[in-house]
Order: sequence, then structure tokens, then C-alpha cells
Amino acid sequence: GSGGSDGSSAGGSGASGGDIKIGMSVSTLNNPYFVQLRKGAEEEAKKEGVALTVTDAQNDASQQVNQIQNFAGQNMKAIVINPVDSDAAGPAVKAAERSKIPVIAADRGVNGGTVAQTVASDNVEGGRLAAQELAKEMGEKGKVVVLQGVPGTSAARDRGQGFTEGIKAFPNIQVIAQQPADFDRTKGLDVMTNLLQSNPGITGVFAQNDEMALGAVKALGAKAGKEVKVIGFDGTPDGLKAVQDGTLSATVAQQPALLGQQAVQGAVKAAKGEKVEATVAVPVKIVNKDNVAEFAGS
Amino acid sequence: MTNDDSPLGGAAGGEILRVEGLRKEFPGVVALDGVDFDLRAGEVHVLLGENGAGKSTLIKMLSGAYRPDAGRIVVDGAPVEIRGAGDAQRLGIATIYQEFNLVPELSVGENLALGRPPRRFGLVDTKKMHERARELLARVGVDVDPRTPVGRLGIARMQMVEIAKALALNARVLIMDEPTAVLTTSEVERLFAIVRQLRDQGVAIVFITHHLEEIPQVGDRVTVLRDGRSVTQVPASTPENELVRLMVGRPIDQQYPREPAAPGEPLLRVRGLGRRGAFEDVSFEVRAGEVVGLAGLVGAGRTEVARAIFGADPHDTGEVLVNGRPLPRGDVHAAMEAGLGLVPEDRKGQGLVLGADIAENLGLVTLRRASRGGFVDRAGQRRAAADVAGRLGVRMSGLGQEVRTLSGGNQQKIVIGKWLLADASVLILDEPTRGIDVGAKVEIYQLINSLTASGHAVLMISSDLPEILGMSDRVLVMARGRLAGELAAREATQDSVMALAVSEVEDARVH
Amino acid sequence: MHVSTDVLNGTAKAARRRHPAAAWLAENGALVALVVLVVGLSLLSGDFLTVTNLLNVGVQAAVTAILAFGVTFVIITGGIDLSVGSVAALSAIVLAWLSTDSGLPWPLAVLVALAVGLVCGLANAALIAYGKLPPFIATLAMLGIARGLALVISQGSPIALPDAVTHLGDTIGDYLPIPVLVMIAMGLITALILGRTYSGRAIYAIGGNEEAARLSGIKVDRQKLITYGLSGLFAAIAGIVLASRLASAQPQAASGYELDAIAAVVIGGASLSGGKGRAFGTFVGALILAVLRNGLNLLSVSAFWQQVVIGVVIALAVLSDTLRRRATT
Amino acid sequence: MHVSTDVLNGTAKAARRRHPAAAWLAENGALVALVVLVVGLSLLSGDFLTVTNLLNVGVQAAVTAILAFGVTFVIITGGIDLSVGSVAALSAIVLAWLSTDSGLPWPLAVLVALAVGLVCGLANAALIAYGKLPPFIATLAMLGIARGLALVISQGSPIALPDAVTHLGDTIGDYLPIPVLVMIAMGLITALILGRTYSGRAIYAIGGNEEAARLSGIKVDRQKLITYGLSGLFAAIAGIVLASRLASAQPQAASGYELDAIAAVVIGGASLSGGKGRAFGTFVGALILAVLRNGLNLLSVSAFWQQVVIGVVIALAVLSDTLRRRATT
Ligand SMILES: Nc1ncnc2c1ncn2[C@@H]1O[C@H](COP(=O)(O)OP(=O)(O)OP(=O)(O)O)[C@@H](O)[C@H]1O
Ligand SMILES: Nc1ncnc2c1ncn2[C@@H]1O[C@H](COP(=O)(O)OP(=O)(O)OP(=O)(O)O)[C@@H](O)[C@H]1O
Ligand SMILES: [Mg+2]
Ligand SMILES: [Mg+2]
Repeated sequence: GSGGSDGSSAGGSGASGGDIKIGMSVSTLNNPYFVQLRKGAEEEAKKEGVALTVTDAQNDASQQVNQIQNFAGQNMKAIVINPVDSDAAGPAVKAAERSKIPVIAADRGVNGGTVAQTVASDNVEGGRLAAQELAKEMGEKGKVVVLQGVPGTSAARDRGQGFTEGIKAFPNIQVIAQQPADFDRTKGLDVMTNLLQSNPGITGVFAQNDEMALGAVKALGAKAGKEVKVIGFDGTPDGLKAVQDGTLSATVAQQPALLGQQAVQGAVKAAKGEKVEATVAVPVKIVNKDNVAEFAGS
Repeated sequence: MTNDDSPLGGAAGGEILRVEGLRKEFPGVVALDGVDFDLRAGEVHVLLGENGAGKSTLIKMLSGAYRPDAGRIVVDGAPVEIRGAGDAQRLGIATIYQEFNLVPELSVGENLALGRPPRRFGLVDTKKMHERARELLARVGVDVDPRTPVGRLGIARMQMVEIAKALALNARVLIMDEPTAVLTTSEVERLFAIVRQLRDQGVAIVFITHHLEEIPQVGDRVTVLRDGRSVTQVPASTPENELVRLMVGRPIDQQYPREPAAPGEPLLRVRGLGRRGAFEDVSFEVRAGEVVGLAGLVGAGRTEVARAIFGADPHDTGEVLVNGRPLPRGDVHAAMEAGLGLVPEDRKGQGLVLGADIAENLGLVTLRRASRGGFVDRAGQRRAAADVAGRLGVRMSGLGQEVRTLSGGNQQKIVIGKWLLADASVLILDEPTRGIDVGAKVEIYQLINSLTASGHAVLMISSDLPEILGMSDRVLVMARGRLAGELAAREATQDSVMALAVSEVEDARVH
Repeated sequence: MHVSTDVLNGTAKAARRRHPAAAWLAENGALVALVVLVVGLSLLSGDFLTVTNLLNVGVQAAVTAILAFGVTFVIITGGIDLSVGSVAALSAIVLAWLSTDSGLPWPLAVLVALAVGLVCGLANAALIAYGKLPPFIATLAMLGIARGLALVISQGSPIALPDAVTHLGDTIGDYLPIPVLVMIAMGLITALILGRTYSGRAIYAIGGNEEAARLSGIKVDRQKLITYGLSGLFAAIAGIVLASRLASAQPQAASGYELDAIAAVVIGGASLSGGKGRAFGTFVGALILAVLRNGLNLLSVSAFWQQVVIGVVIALAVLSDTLRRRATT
Repeated sequence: MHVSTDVLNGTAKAARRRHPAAAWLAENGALVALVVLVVGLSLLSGDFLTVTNLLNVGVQAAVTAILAFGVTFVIITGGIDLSVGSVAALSAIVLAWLSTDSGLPWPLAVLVALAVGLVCGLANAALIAYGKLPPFIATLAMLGIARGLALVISQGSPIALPDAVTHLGDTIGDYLPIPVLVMIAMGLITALILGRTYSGRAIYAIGGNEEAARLSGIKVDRQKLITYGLSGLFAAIAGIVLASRLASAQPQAASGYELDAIAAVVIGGASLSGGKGRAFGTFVGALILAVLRNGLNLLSVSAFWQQVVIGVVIALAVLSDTLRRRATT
């Protein structure tokens, strides 16, 4: 079992003693990756003794703007934003700026507004790494399909872009189909099943998140990890477990918990008026059979 | 065919049901204000009263549709509370409501067994259901396949299905709220035969009608309601004008006050109109100042012809000319522009916006005319509505009352009223006085007179033969989708009209 | 509407007069729920009842409210419009794309964007009125089509808006956010159309009884074109307001908003079977949703519980209305 | 109460004497669209008409179809159920959580999961029948509540299913996928309930004319409890099938499926105003959606265009049906 057992409260507020209030708007909590991010943030808040409020923007940029506005109205001392979309986060950040509240961007950057700090791992870079790893696993030749995330989201865009760039380096690898499965495990399963019908010769799959990758693994059955290599993205607990089992060849781990932790650290510093670095890069790492043990514990 | 499994077995004469001081108030209206009424086994007890007097409200409390605010209901000597249809059924009370309570999507058979289908091994036994339905339909003399969806039936056939549905309950109290309003003479006779048969078996029957001539034919006693009170009880043999006086509070000297005007130019001309499977080769004209009656049996196709003329349905052949100009096929708007109007026979389905108020409904036809630059003159519309409602004597709590909560007859007045406002040069009235009390009928006839006097023309479809005979200058008779003949006012009698109406039916009917 | 007149005929009983305030409340039941909600939140959170926060609520309600005003027309005819969220996104994308990529002057681009919304609405209406499609299916198809076109045009990426348009999301002075002004204007227009114009009155009649409306000479098909056209046009306006707040047009913007918009209309007292509904009710419905979301943020209710709480409060709000209405009759 | 709106419009007589095959087709119009779609896709893609692929389509249709069967009951009564996707997710999460964390034996956990679905449905019905909430609002509230509870219980993360339950997603032999068998069984049960049981017939009556049903002694409230209860129960079954396919229960599973389920029912010939609808039609509707998605994948239609194509095809499918129906009458 992966969920449920960690015992952390689903509630948003950490230690109530601190007089520092921090607001955090997460792009979505309908995805284990961001649940991890929140978990890291909450643990850090507890450790620092600050009150952290987490809201879920449900992948809706305008809801996120609303939430940031609401934070400003609540006299938060600092705000962490995990943008639904980098461009659309600009006006939200400007609203906070007007209220002189420092903003930390987590996981994705903010365009068109000034943030105190950006804590991010690079999705484009991750896509590139995935391409290299997949090529390596496939012996630098074969046919690949890509399972795309929700069309129009920045994660889908950036990972897709990185992968496309990365895979160009391998002339014997052919991307024969790209289909959306909306970051959803069920859709990953169905779309992969269908693609196998029309493209029986597939030897590699790049899924733009672990959920879809696990769906694809399910569709591939015994072939997963053997004739067909699957690479996911995010490094969720389920994804790491699949890497351990060998059905998933690798995943691009983003260490979301660390990301959340760093973001809150930055926010606390900023709230206290201390100087913070403009960017904190949380490393993106390929997790495969060789190094999965280091990650699985977290 | 007979009702020999009836639970009571013929004990006539004893009191079955009594109500005392029944009272019911709706927001803005006191519908019943102390009604006493008693019902004996083996009698037909007629309820008489003007539109809105409270007849339907009274019977709805007996059937469990409403609960009284005060007063009590006694059945077999013991006071009872009737909380719903189930309670009424247990007490042996069956009701035919004034407004249909059928499910249009379901078959006739299914409707007849609604709420208590025959079951076998816990599952609905469709075969048995349809068998029973066939028997019931035969009993009321309706020739339809029990598998036909009710929604496909004409309004008269629906009424017969309603009657069959109530018979199926084998009740000892049978309540009929204006069952004859949409029936023609032959169905009415069949219904009366059934009613007499049930009465002889000891069933107690409550019968509501606005056709006073029916009362001595079928009734035993009459209770008269006025303004929500029971004012008196008289034998059914009481003379008609006395009944009228009791009910309306004043005598009516002339039931059909037709004042013929000199016919002018033909305003409406119908030439060879036909639609496959419905009617064919229908040709006639209606002149300015004329009232032309259109008679026929149920299903003769009168309604369909009227709707085709008005453009509500398309037609295959022939043409319609108004003031000499042909109308486009199936275009209501164009027909209205040309000066046609249609009061449809089905007030709930086609005539009224039930959820809207009286003013809104009355203003519907004239909405376009009351608009300037897209904006509606609502105050003007309201004034006009108030005027018409007053002329027709609509019993209401105000122009803002929802039409749904009006009594049946008052709803019908609204349907007619909105077309009176429209000033159509040719007005087609399909069963215009359905469910309307004697007093208001005269009012409507007088309005028809004033229309024709000012050069308008009226085509009146009615299943009420005396009305056709009393108000028409000419009578057209339809049978089986064709015009069977035309009679001048002088030569038209019940017999001559009926002879034409059944003419083609006789030829074609084999069983 | 329960004004008693002196046209009662002689036999009618005098209407038992209800207090006008009671009658007004019965017609505006959602308002009570809104007031309760506002009072409750003011007590629970000191941050709620501040001018800034209330303005925030207004801005946050604006897009849903504008969409919902458009949907009000449709619901009164007894129809439904599931496409408004997608149409909003498509219009905004078209605006951004034309004014950046094609270099069209922005006022022209705005007009084209509005036209796009209108055309989407008219297409819905054509399918419904002439193709006899159930509105649910026609607008569900449009939901997919408009969203897909937004993605195709934008290639899946957000497009920045020209600065001029962005100002639509600004606040004039300290206390006049433009989205709120637009919302109020659209609400007044909706009320005017519904209450005073021929089409408005015709729409109620169509929703109440389409056949009766047709037989009264109302051109039902044409009125449906107007109805869905308005819904599409309002969606385009909502889309532009939304994009201007974000300074960029997003292909995925406003997805799922159709349910919020419909909910606002129904909370505001309209019936999905048609014939009922008012602009003010819809406005209150949209405010209830916005206040609720805002309040839950202020109260720091956990994200997972928020959906539960929103569900419960919506049910309670409408429940209190229906129960009170039953009690008074 | 439209007892007789289309009574006299003349379609009756023509309809009475129609060839039985023509009559059957008119009742199963969606089937024609499905056949056209299948033929079209077979021509476009050689991979489509293979046994394996058709089985895939069946498996992919299963969850939507099971949800849609449940929703069919509701739609026939003239209601709507927006909560089925969320309820499916909640039931699956409860099952997984009980059988892993609490160590409940899995058959017991399955029973509890089904009970959860049933209770959600009954709660909807109680709000609708006794609270007089519009079904749209009651089930929209439940949509949020059930999804929220699924997230709360699971802490937002997927929970693995016990192996025994996972087998529900397997294929017996080479050609008998259990999801397809479950779908067919649920379809037959739906057909039986609708066609032959007291409740089934009562449901049609309620949808056709609720007042008539009540006055005929049908206990409308009780039948609504049954209706929404069935919908909730079916949703739970769909949720379990879905989770078993993935070997894990996902809190966000099946979101948005409610629109697919309703679309399947309406494509299958039901009317949202009630009184009409059949199990077979719903089944065909669900297959149309599944075939369409499968075909688009096989044809490798670009992500951005897929939504457009799906929208267009759904509109065309239902359009062809309504137009043909008009032509034959
Ligand atoms: N649900 C209701 N709400 C408000 N008023 C009502 C309601 N039902 C009936 N009324 C009013 O009660 C009065 C009596 O109506 P009822 O239907 O009993 O008359 P009726 O004698 O049957 O008349 P008709 O001959 O026209 O059928 C009318 O004024 C009517 O408007
Ligand atoms: N054999 C039949 N089986 C079923 N329905 C029939 C049959 N014949 C006629 N009808 C119904 O009767 C209607 C045609 O008669 P129409 O109503 O136009 O005539 P009408 O003279 O106005 O009779 P009504 O008094 O019923 O209105 C059709 O709509 C049809 O539904
Ligand atoms: Mg009556
Ligand atoms: Mg007729």
C-alpha cells in the first residue's frame, strides 16, 4: 500500500503556535505528485512552527488567481505558488506584489511578475533525460509512442518538448504515435491498449507522468520492461515501486517532497525579511533499477 | 364483460359516504367553504356548479389528492382520513379526473394497469395485462390496440381510456369529473349505458357535468355548489332553467343567442386539403359574418383539418386562402399574419403555459403586436388582460395567479380569451366551450356574435351537437377524414347531422 | 408578481394578502442562503467582511456570473448549454491569437472573438432547432469542438494578451474592478432582456409550453437561435474577462465552468424543465458559489475537505429554500 | 403533463402501419450510427476489425456502460445523476482502503463498497424526494462530497487493490474479459428491471407523468429511492471494475465520466425530460463513445483534433438518427 499509511493529516495547517502565516496554492491535488509536494511543505512548516494554508487550484489558472487574492486579503506573510500555468500566474503574483507579500514559485516559474524565489525542477530537462534513458534502454533503436498529458497544460508541453528535442539525437528511434491520455491511469491503459493494436512493433513508451506510465504497463502486461520499455515521469511512490519491480524501466524523479520543503523554507525566510536566493534548483534525476533504492525510502 | 366481481354485490340505497363542513383554502382563494354532501350506494349523484365553484376540489379530497383544512369525511359511518391515492383505493373509491392522468409514453394497456400491473413470479405479466386491457376497452367500446402509446390517441379516446382505467378498479364509489366534456353523442350514450349498469350493481357514482341535458338522463340527485358552499340538493328531474337559477343565481332566457349577420366576402377558403392517412379532399369556405359549425364523430379528423389550416401541421395536398391569398404550408406565423386564429382543443398541451400567470397567458398571442422596437408594453398588456378576464368572468385571485391553479373551466376561458384579444379575422374554435359553465357559455356566444357582427368569421368545431345547431349559420359534417356533407342552419337537426357523421363509418366498419 | 388587482369578478373571494416582503423572499429564496452564508463567514473569519475581500469575491464571481447569465436564457427555454466554458476559452484564444500573431488591431480582434462566441451559440441552436438534437447532446458536442479548436489554434500553449485588453482585468481607482462592472452590466442587460423584450417574454413561454408558444405565433426556432446565440455571446465576454485577468489566453481555461454556471442558475431559482428563472437569482447563485470558495480559503479548510464542504453547503442552501417555500404554502 | 401535445399532429396514423423492421430501427436509431461508425473505421484502419481490438473496445466501454445503465433509471424518471463518477471512485477507494489498511477480508470489503454506492444514491434520492431539491443540484452536491471523501480517505494517493479483486479485471481464457461479462450482466439486469418489474414500469410512469403516477397509487418517493439507489449501486460496481482493471483505486478516477454516461443514455434514445429510455439503447450509446475513442487512437489523430472529431461525430450520430426519424414519419 502506498497511500493512507503515512499518517500525516490532510489538514492544511501545521503548528498553530507560530505567528507567521503562509499561504500555498497548489495547482492540483488530484495527482500524487502534488500530494507529495504538499506533504513536504507541510512537514517543513511543522518543523519551522509556521501556519501553512494549502489550497487546491484544481488545475484552473483563474481559481489560482482567486486563491492568491484571498491570501493577500488574509494578511499572509508569504505565499507559495505552484502555478497552474506560468504565464497565467503573472497577474496573481502582481496582486501579491501590490500587497507587498513575497511570493515563492514552486515547481514552475512565473512569467510577468516578480517572485522572491523560484524553486523548480526543469520539466524540459526532465523530458530530455527521459529521452536519453529510453534510448539507452532500447539500444538506441526502435519505435516509440508518447502518452501525452492533458493537452494545453504546461507540464504536458514542457515534457513533450524536452523529449522531442532529446530523442532527435537518436536517428534510429522513431516516434510513431503521440496520443493524449490526460495524465490519467485509466486513460493510459486504454490508449496504450489501442495503440498496441495499430502499432504492434512498439518497443518504447514515454508517458508524461507515472500515472499514465502505470496504465501503459498494465496494458503491456508481461511485455512491460522486457520487449517494451516504459519511462514515466514524477517518481511517485507507485512509480518507484514499479521501477523496483522492473515493469517500469525508469522514471524521472522530481523529488516533489523536497521541492515543497525548499519552497516553504524560502517562504519562511522571505517572510522574516531575510534575503533569499533567486533560484533553487531541485535536481531532476533518472531513477532506474540501479538507484531506485535511494528514493524508495522517502 | 360484467362487473360481477364487484366487492359490494348490489346492496342499493345505503349511505356509503358523507362529507360534513369540508373546507379548503389555497393561497389567495377559499376553494371550499363548508360543503355537505352524501352519497348512497346505487345512485348517480350529480355535482353542479359554475366554473370555480369547487367541484373538482371537493372530489380531489375524496380521492386523496388534497387534504381538507377542516370538516370531515365519513365512509361507512366511520370518519376516515384519505392521505393519498392508496388510501382512496383501499376504501374503494376510483376517480376520473377532469384533467387527464395518463402517461403518454406508455401503452394503453400499461396505463390501464398503472400502479397495479398483474404479476407473475414477481415480474410484470405483460400478456395478461394486455388481455385485461382488451376486455376493458371492449367494455367502453373503444377500438384501439392496447399496445398503442396513449400519446398517439385523440383527446376523446384518451377520455375513454381514463374511464376504462377507473372501471378496472371495480370500485364501489366512482367519481367522474366532466367525463363527457370531450365526447360526442355516441360515446356519451355508451358511457351512460355503463354508468346505469354500474348503478344497478350498487356502485355509487359522483358525476360532474356542465351539460345540463345530461342530468335527467343519468342522474338521481343533484347537489348544487356555489362559491365553495353546498347551497341545495334537488332531484335530477328538476327543470333545466331551475337548475340554472340555482347554480348561477339568475335565470338564462336564451341558451344559444345566435344573431345571424349578413354573410359577406369569403374570408377563408380551403381547397382540396389533404394529408395522407389523416384527411383528404377537404374543401369549403367561410364568409365574413358567418359562424360555420364543423361536426363529426370522434376521430373524424376535424382537429387535424383545423390544425392544417392554421399551419400547425403540414398538409400534402390542396391550399388554404385567407382573404384570397394562399398561405404557406405549415407556417403558424404566416397564418396569423394573414388573420387566422386557432383556439386548440387541448388546453393543457397546446393552449396554456401552465406555470405562467393569467396576464402572461392572455398576452401571449398579442405579444408581438404589443412590442415596439423589441420592447413589450407590459402595462398595456396587463390592462387588456384585465379587461378580457373581466368580460369572461374568470374566477381568480388576481391576474398574477398561476394558470395551473385555475379551475378547468376558467383555464378554458383563458385559452379563448387570448384569442379574443388578437382580433383575428377568421377564428377557428376547436371545442371552445369544453368544460365551461352555462352562464359563461352564453357570454362566449355573445362574443362570437359581436365578432361576426363586425365582419369577422368563425369556424367552430364542437362535439356538443346542440351548440353546433344553436350557434352555426351552416354546418359541415366530417366523417373518416372527408367532408360528408353540408347543411344549412334550417335543415340541420341532431338526426340529419348524425346521419352524415356516421355515413362513411357505416360503410367501412366491418366488425 | 402577486399584486392583487380590482378585476376580481363578483364571486371571487378577496385574496388573503401575504406580506409583500414575505412574497418577495419566497421569490428570492437563494438570497436568504447567501445572507446566512455571509453572516456565518463574517463570524468565523475576521478577514471575510473587509472591503478588499468583498471586492475579491466580486471579481472571483464575475466569470461564472457572466457565463451563468447567458445560460439563464437557455435554461428558461428548457434547454441546457454545456459548451459555455469551452466557448469562453475559444473566444479568448482567438482574441489573443489575432491580436498577437496576425497583428489585428485589438478592438477588431475583440469583435471577432465576440463573433466566434455568437457563432458557436448559433451552431448549437441550429443543431437543436433544425436538427432536433437534444440540447444536452448538441452542446456537449460543442464543448468538445470548441475546446479542441482552442487547442488547435493555440497549439496547446497560452497566448499573451495585448496590454490594452489586459486592462479589462484591472481595477479603476481602488474600488472599481472592471470585471465586477462588466458582471453588473451583463446582469442588468439580462434582466432587461428577460423582463422587457419580446424575445425575453417569448423565451419564458417556450420553456413553459413550447407547443402553446408555437400555436400563439411565436417563431420558436428563431427564438432558440437568439437564446443560444446570447449564451455564446455571453460566454465570449466571460472568456475575455477571464483572459484579461490572467493577462493570457489559456486553451484549458474555464473547463468545467459549465457545471458551475448551471448550478448558479438553478440555485438562483430556475428550473431545468424550463419556464422559470431570473437574472437576479442567477447573480445570487453565482455569488453563493464565489463566497463559498472564498470563505473556505479564508478558513484554511483543507483542500480535500473543501469539495465535501462545498457540496454540503450547496445542498443546504437550496434545501433551506425549498423547505421554507413548502412551509409558507 | 404533455399528455397530448403530439396527439393530433398526424404522425400517429402513418406510424401505425409501418413495417416491423422499420419500426424497430426507429426505436434503435443509435444502432445505425454505431454500424456506420464501425464500417467507417474498418475501412480506415485495418487494425480495427480484429477480435482483440473489438474485445478491447468492449473492455473500454464497460465502465461507462455500467455507469450509464445506472443513470438510465434516473433519466427515465426525468432526473439526472451527476455524481456517478465520484461515487464510483469513492466506492473503489473504500474497497481498497478497507482491504489493505483495515485488513478486512476482501469479500466483506466489496460488500461495504457496494453499500457505500447504495448509500450515496439513497442520499441523493432523499434530497430529491423529501428535500425537493432539483436532481441536478442534489447530485452535483454529491459529486463534490463523494470525490472529496475519496480524496480524504486516500490522502490523495492511489491505493493498491488486493490481488483477489484485481482478477475482476482479467480475461477468462482468451476471449472472455470479465469487465465485458459484468457489463453484459448489468445490461441484462437493467433491461429486466425496466421491462418486467413493478419498479421498472413505475419509473417510466413517473418520468412520463409524475402526477398521474402518484394519483394511480404509485409511491413516487419510494420509487425514487429505488431509482437513485440503483444508480449509486451501479456506480459502485463500475468503480470496482475500473479499479480492478488498474489493480489500484484512484481518488481521481472516473472524473468527468458522468457526462459520458449521460451522453451514452441520451445517444441511446432516452429523453432528459423523462419517460423514455432503454437498456439496449444505452449500451449502444456507450459502445459508440468507446468505438470512437478507440478508433481515434488507432488512426493516431492528433491530441488537439481528437476533441473536435469526437464532438462532430457525436453530433452527426444523433443528427442522423433524428433526421431519419423525421423522414420516415
Ligand atoms: N392548487 C390550487 N391553488 C390555488 N387555487 C386553486 C388550486 N386548485 C383550485 N384552486 C381554486 O379553487 C377554486 C375551485 O376550483 P375547482 O377546480 O374546484 O372548480 P370547479 O368547480 O371544478 O370548476 P370547473 O367547473 O371550472 O372545473 C378555483 O377558484 C381555483 O382557482
Ligand atoms: N383507428 C385509430 N386508432 C387510434 N387513433 C385513432 C384512430 N383513428 C383516429 N385516431 C386518432 O384520432 C385523431 C384524428 O381525429 P381528430 O382528433 O383530428 O378528429 P376530431 O374529429 O377532432 O376528433 P376528436 O374529437 O377526437 O378531436 C388522430 O390524431 C388519431 O390519433
Ligand atoms: Mg373542475
Ligand atoms: Mg378534435
